[in-house]
Amino acid sequence: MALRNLVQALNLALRQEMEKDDRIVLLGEDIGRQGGVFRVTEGLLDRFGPMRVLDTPVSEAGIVGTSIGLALAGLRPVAEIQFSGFMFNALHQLGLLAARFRSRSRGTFQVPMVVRSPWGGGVRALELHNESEEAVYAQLPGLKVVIPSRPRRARALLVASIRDPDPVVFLEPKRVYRSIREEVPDEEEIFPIGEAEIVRSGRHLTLITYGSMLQDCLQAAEQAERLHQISVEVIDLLTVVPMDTATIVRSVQKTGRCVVVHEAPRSCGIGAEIIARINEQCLFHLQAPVARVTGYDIPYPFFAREQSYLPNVARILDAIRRTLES
Amino acid sequence: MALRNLVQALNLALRQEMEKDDRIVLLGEDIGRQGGVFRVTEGLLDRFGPMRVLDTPVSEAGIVGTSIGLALAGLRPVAEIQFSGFMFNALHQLGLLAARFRSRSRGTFQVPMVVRSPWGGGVRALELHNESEEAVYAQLPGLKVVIPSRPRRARALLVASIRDPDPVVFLEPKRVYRSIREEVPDEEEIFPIGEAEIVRSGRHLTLITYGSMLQDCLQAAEQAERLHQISVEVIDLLTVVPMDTATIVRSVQKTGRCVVVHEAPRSCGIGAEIIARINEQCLFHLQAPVARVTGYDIPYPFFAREQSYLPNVARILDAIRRTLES
Amino acid sequence: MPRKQVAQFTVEYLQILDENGVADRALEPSLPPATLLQVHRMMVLARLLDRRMTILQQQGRLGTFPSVLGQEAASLGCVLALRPDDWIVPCYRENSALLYRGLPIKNILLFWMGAEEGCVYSPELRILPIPILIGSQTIHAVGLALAAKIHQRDEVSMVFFGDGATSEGDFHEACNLAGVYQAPVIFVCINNQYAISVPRSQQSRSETLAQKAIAYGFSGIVVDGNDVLACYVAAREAVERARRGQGPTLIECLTYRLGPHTSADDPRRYREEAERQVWEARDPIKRWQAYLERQGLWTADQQAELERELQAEIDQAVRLAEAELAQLDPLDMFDYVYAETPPDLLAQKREAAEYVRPDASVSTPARRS
Amino acid sequence: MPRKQVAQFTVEYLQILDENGVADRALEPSLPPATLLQVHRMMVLARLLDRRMTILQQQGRLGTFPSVLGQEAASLGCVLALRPDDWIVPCYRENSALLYRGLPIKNILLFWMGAEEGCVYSPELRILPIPILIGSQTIHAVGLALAAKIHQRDEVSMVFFGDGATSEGDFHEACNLAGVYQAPVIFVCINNQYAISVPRSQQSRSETLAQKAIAYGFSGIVVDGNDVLACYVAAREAVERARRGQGPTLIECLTYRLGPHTSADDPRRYREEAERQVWEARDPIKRWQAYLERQGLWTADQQAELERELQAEIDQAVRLAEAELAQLDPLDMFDYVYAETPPDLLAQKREAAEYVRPDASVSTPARRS
Ligand SMILES: Cc1ncc(C[n+]2csc(CCOP(=O)(O)OP(=O)(O)O)c2C)c(N)n1
Ligand SMILES: Cc1ncc(C[n+]2csc(CCOP(=O)(O)OP(=O)(O)O)c2C)c(N)n1
Ligand SMILES: [Mg+2]
Ligand SMILES: [Mg+2]
Repeated sequence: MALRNLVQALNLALRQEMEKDDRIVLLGEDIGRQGGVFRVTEGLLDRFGPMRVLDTPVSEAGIVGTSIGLALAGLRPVAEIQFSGFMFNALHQLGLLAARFRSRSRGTFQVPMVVRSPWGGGVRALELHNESEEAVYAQLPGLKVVIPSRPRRARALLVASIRDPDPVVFLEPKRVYRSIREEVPDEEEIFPIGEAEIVRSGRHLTLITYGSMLQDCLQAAEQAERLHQISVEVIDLLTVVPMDTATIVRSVQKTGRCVVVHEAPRSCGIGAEIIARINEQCLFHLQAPVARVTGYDIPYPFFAREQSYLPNVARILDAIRRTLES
Repeated sequence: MALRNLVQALNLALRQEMEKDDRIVLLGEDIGRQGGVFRVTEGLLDRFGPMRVLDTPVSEAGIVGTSIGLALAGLRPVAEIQFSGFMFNALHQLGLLAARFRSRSRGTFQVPMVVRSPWGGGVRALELHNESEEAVYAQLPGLKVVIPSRPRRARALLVASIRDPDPVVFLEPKRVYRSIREEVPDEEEIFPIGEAEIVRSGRHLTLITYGSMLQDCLQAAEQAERLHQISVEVIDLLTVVPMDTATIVRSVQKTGRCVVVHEAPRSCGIGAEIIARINEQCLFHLQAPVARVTGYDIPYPFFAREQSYLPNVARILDAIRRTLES
Repeated sequence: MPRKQVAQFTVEYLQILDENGVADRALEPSLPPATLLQVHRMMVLARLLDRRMTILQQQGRLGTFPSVLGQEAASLGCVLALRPDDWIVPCYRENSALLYRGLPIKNILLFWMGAEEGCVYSPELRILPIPILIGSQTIHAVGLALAAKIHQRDEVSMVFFGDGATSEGDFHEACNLAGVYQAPVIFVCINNQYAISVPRSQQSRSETLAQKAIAYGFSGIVVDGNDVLACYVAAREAVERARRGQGPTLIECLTYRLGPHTSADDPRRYREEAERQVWEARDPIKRWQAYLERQGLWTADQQAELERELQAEIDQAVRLAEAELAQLDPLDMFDYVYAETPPDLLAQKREAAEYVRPDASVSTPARRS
Repeated sequence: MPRKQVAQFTVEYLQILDENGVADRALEPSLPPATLLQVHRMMVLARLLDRRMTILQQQGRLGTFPSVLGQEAASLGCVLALRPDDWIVPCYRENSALLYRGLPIKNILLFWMGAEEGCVYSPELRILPIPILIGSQTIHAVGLALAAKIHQRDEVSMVFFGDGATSEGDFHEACNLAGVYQAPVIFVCINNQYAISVPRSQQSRSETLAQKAIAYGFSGIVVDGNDVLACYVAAREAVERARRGQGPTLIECLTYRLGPHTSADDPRRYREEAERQVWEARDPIKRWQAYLERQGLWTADQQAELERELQAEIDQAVRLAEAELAQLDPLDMFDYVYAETPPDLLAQKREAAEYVRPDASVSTPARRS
């Protein structure tokens, strides 16, 4: 198996799927000649030509709306929105239209499409290049939302997303693009949408996260064990919509304590939903309030202040300890 | 005091504020000659003329973006989006730009504006004319979100929203527009943004809601009392962002039981956030899981099915009883 | 070379059938009599259906709906230029064109009766379901057309939208992308002079809507939208260009909404009766009937007979639609959100099952317009 | 009247100063020498600042930033036509124009150093802060202009955006609204031939970007964007029309981005060095200097002296900016979200206080372009 970073793993998934299925078409800003601003589509224009890899004008609603039309015509569009904050320019097309063709036509019309986008902060990028808008999609039923945290699963989930018969928003933690390398097999690998993964098992507390925060959570868990003899179970959601409630509940029933971590603002975030489901399904197993370590309810600051905005190992570790003490 | 329905109460607020403050300008689709599709702006074009009441082209991003510019120039725009589902066409302007001028400029630039919009379902309207997208704004810090439930408070809150120095999304439950009449004084009345109201006090359970669901909640509370001797305290949030956590927590600490009700989809909705805050601040006062009676995680159906989608008295009453039994 | 002209553009206007149904011989296309008669049949059907829906709406058997009265010619005339394998992307007033393509009356009724069943079209119709979000469908049409280009098939897609829709960003992005990729799409703007209460003159400062095509590097033309022949000829030229790989065209059809915006609207608030009368004189169906009679293809008796026949078709469709509505299972709204319903959603469905409400009762909507 | 022409449009091109700095006498405006020299000073300052920022970025003292190299003339030339009470709504490459209006160098540095402090402008500058969302600022400019109209003041607003921005729906809605309300706004498109890697030819099929104005019923003109005089004259005409209540104008300034899109971009991936050289020959500053020298207003010695002077100004601004950056309190990010911070947000601020992290360290961004 070859060591690959996230960018290479995603590129592999796109290349191999495009080779297997010529209905797959890529479109987005600067994804052709440029290979994408993060190089995820590098080399695909040369390999598959301008009819399958389309550089688009600066036109997010156009990219998403065109993808809907391509999908309705039987193709399998994989669109790139250059940064996930720009999804808001296309949210009517994505959340009100792509998401509803199936339901409004009782399955007669289907929109199998993927919208990929670099997501989240932590790379000293410009304003509006650091958004974590995943919870917004949870209020727009008909969409699925996948947020991988590491190269191997990311590749397997992108394959699943491309083959999914419904619109999938695939958010790529840009902070992870080049920071982690993993064994990613050349052979096809697919990981089901909707399944969370227990990436570290533990007895005292359940730590739930997704995306770039997984690394901080794993470090915090390791330190909790080493410095405080706290055994932490870490769950990587991988898919945030629909959520794998069963895995969450089983773990919390076992540990009785839970901390949720995400970069997005706190209010009405994925963390709130996790807490609501724990409340509904295993409230009386809780020995302490579920703690939220999240971005604050303020706009993501310009990068000189971002490290004070983002959750980090210290914040997560403290939350773990407080949750155990209470 | 005169009896007024919601439409008349809002019209009163607009008219009186415009008379007091000539910086106030209204803009939106069909708000002039037509007086708005629900007649909220009826008569204002005649009264204040075409320079203060602007009929716009079909251009939601344009309406919100122009309002930003008007506000930056020192005016007080009150925009109407014809139905709140169409806010998604302007969400980049509203949620990424209007919401951030203050923070990105450390208060140098301010955007005092109101975006009003008919909101929610239950009136057999067309597809996409029934959305409840309030939780989406909670993930877009910098916005305030007000959702009145009855004429008198609606009028007083609209006055507060117009005078607020920050962008306010003012959502009007269209189901209530003509269904309730209340004494609404001619004299100026103002109700602060950010304060919830206990509209019925009770001992056994706290029922939290906002907007059109208040009526169903009050009926359910009344029946619970009459048929099952359950004393229900009803909280009308009125402002959903920022939320009046203190009032919620105080009530739940007293009753130990809680049901939250809203039309919007369940996942990551306002209800989830309420549960998360209860979990954080008074978990051990809970004698039962907080129940959510909400719209389901599916697109709002065409109107032939909407009554099976919307929460109603029966669903709320059952949730109250189950919560008391467990 | 200090100050020089670098580009020049013109916009044309086309009318073939005058208001008395007399055709300009030089421009008149030769369509088979059967087609001419079928066009008539479908325009009349659309008009009768409109009347029926108005009554059904007043009886509370149908929700708010947009009248097509006076606009029966434009989209139908354009669709005449299409092959069955070309895509039609309608707006919500394309009844005559959709019926011509073969959409059952029942679908139109069910849609405005508030049932998703109205959007269940058989795939070979190549029609997208009626959109609600103004302007949004124009981009979908570009995607359909681009797919044909990618497949190297010579299908085109034809999309309909109103004068108001041209103000939306979606329309702009659709036209720009279509131009860039030279996608085989025909943009048909049904300019009925109003967007609800806002007159055309306040929708855009441009002298014509057709000239908006200049912004995207393709051509636009204005046609008499109450003249089936002009719409057909303009569309035929556009379709031929598109099939030859010469890209999109924008056609502006000048017509008028004789009725209210929807059954909930009162046009007296924003327009003069006199204006309406001017346009009533240009009624596309009267005009077409005169054209047919002049050629000896049609008589008053045939008209009476036709209307009886179509009324019966409509009666039958209403019966079918209402029967289907009565059968409808509210709970299955959970079954079509995703190809496979996730476990938590199945749980919500079970929860909902306890409270199913058949929506027989029709409350009058608070909405006014 | 079967088939007739109903509208005709033309687009003009304007150049006054040729590539050797020779002005067309017939068109040359008479600007006071002091202004000509100030223009030169600001263009040179913008260029030196660009160089300095490149170095700071390489040293990790500044984040990703967009180079203005080669584009110093266009926005400055247009802004010459404004009064101090007219609004400037910039994009992110308007350094020369903003410096001319009086924006401190420090603000530009702080913005690209990742500090909101960079957007703290004194109100009398009448400049909106640099936007990030492409095309979005065009609508804000319409609002500013409309406010002037409502106040019955004769101020105008001038908004800058790129060739890529013309593809966004926001640009369309802005132009359409400006046309409808005849708002006094001047739309200035800085066509530098690329939107990151996408060449102008693939951004839109239209022959010129100026002709997009036709879609909105106002006029558009193409100018040599490396010619300060042409930009000034075109802007002056547009501003006069706007003040007279004759509405908006679209000015397309033809120029070229000689540098990368941003410090993270590598243009070799998408364009030929040869193309760049063609444009280097058209360098706006060289051209302007020649123009000044020809009039005996400038010498090589003065140039050397000026550059020393400006370097010192920049040194000073860098010191100020970095001092402010060092002082910056991350926690105050909570204080400017709302005029009055709600209680729950104050609680979050207290929570955050325990973890404040001064961001001295500069990690190289994963982002490439
Ligand atoms: C995005 C969006 N904005 C607003 C509306 C509300 N609305 C419905 S029809 C209409 C007018 C559309 O006018 P036009 O495009 O001319 O079509 P017409 O109704 O005249 O056929 C408006 C504003 C909508 N449905 N979608
Ligand atoms: C809405 C939006 N989409 C995409 C981007 C990413 N982006 C930043 S600059 C740019 C190219 C803009 O090109 P142009 O308008 O020509 O301006 P230039 O950079 O050439 O000056 C893009 C696509 C963005 N910032 N905002
Ligand atoms: Mg219209
Ligand atoms: Mg450019």
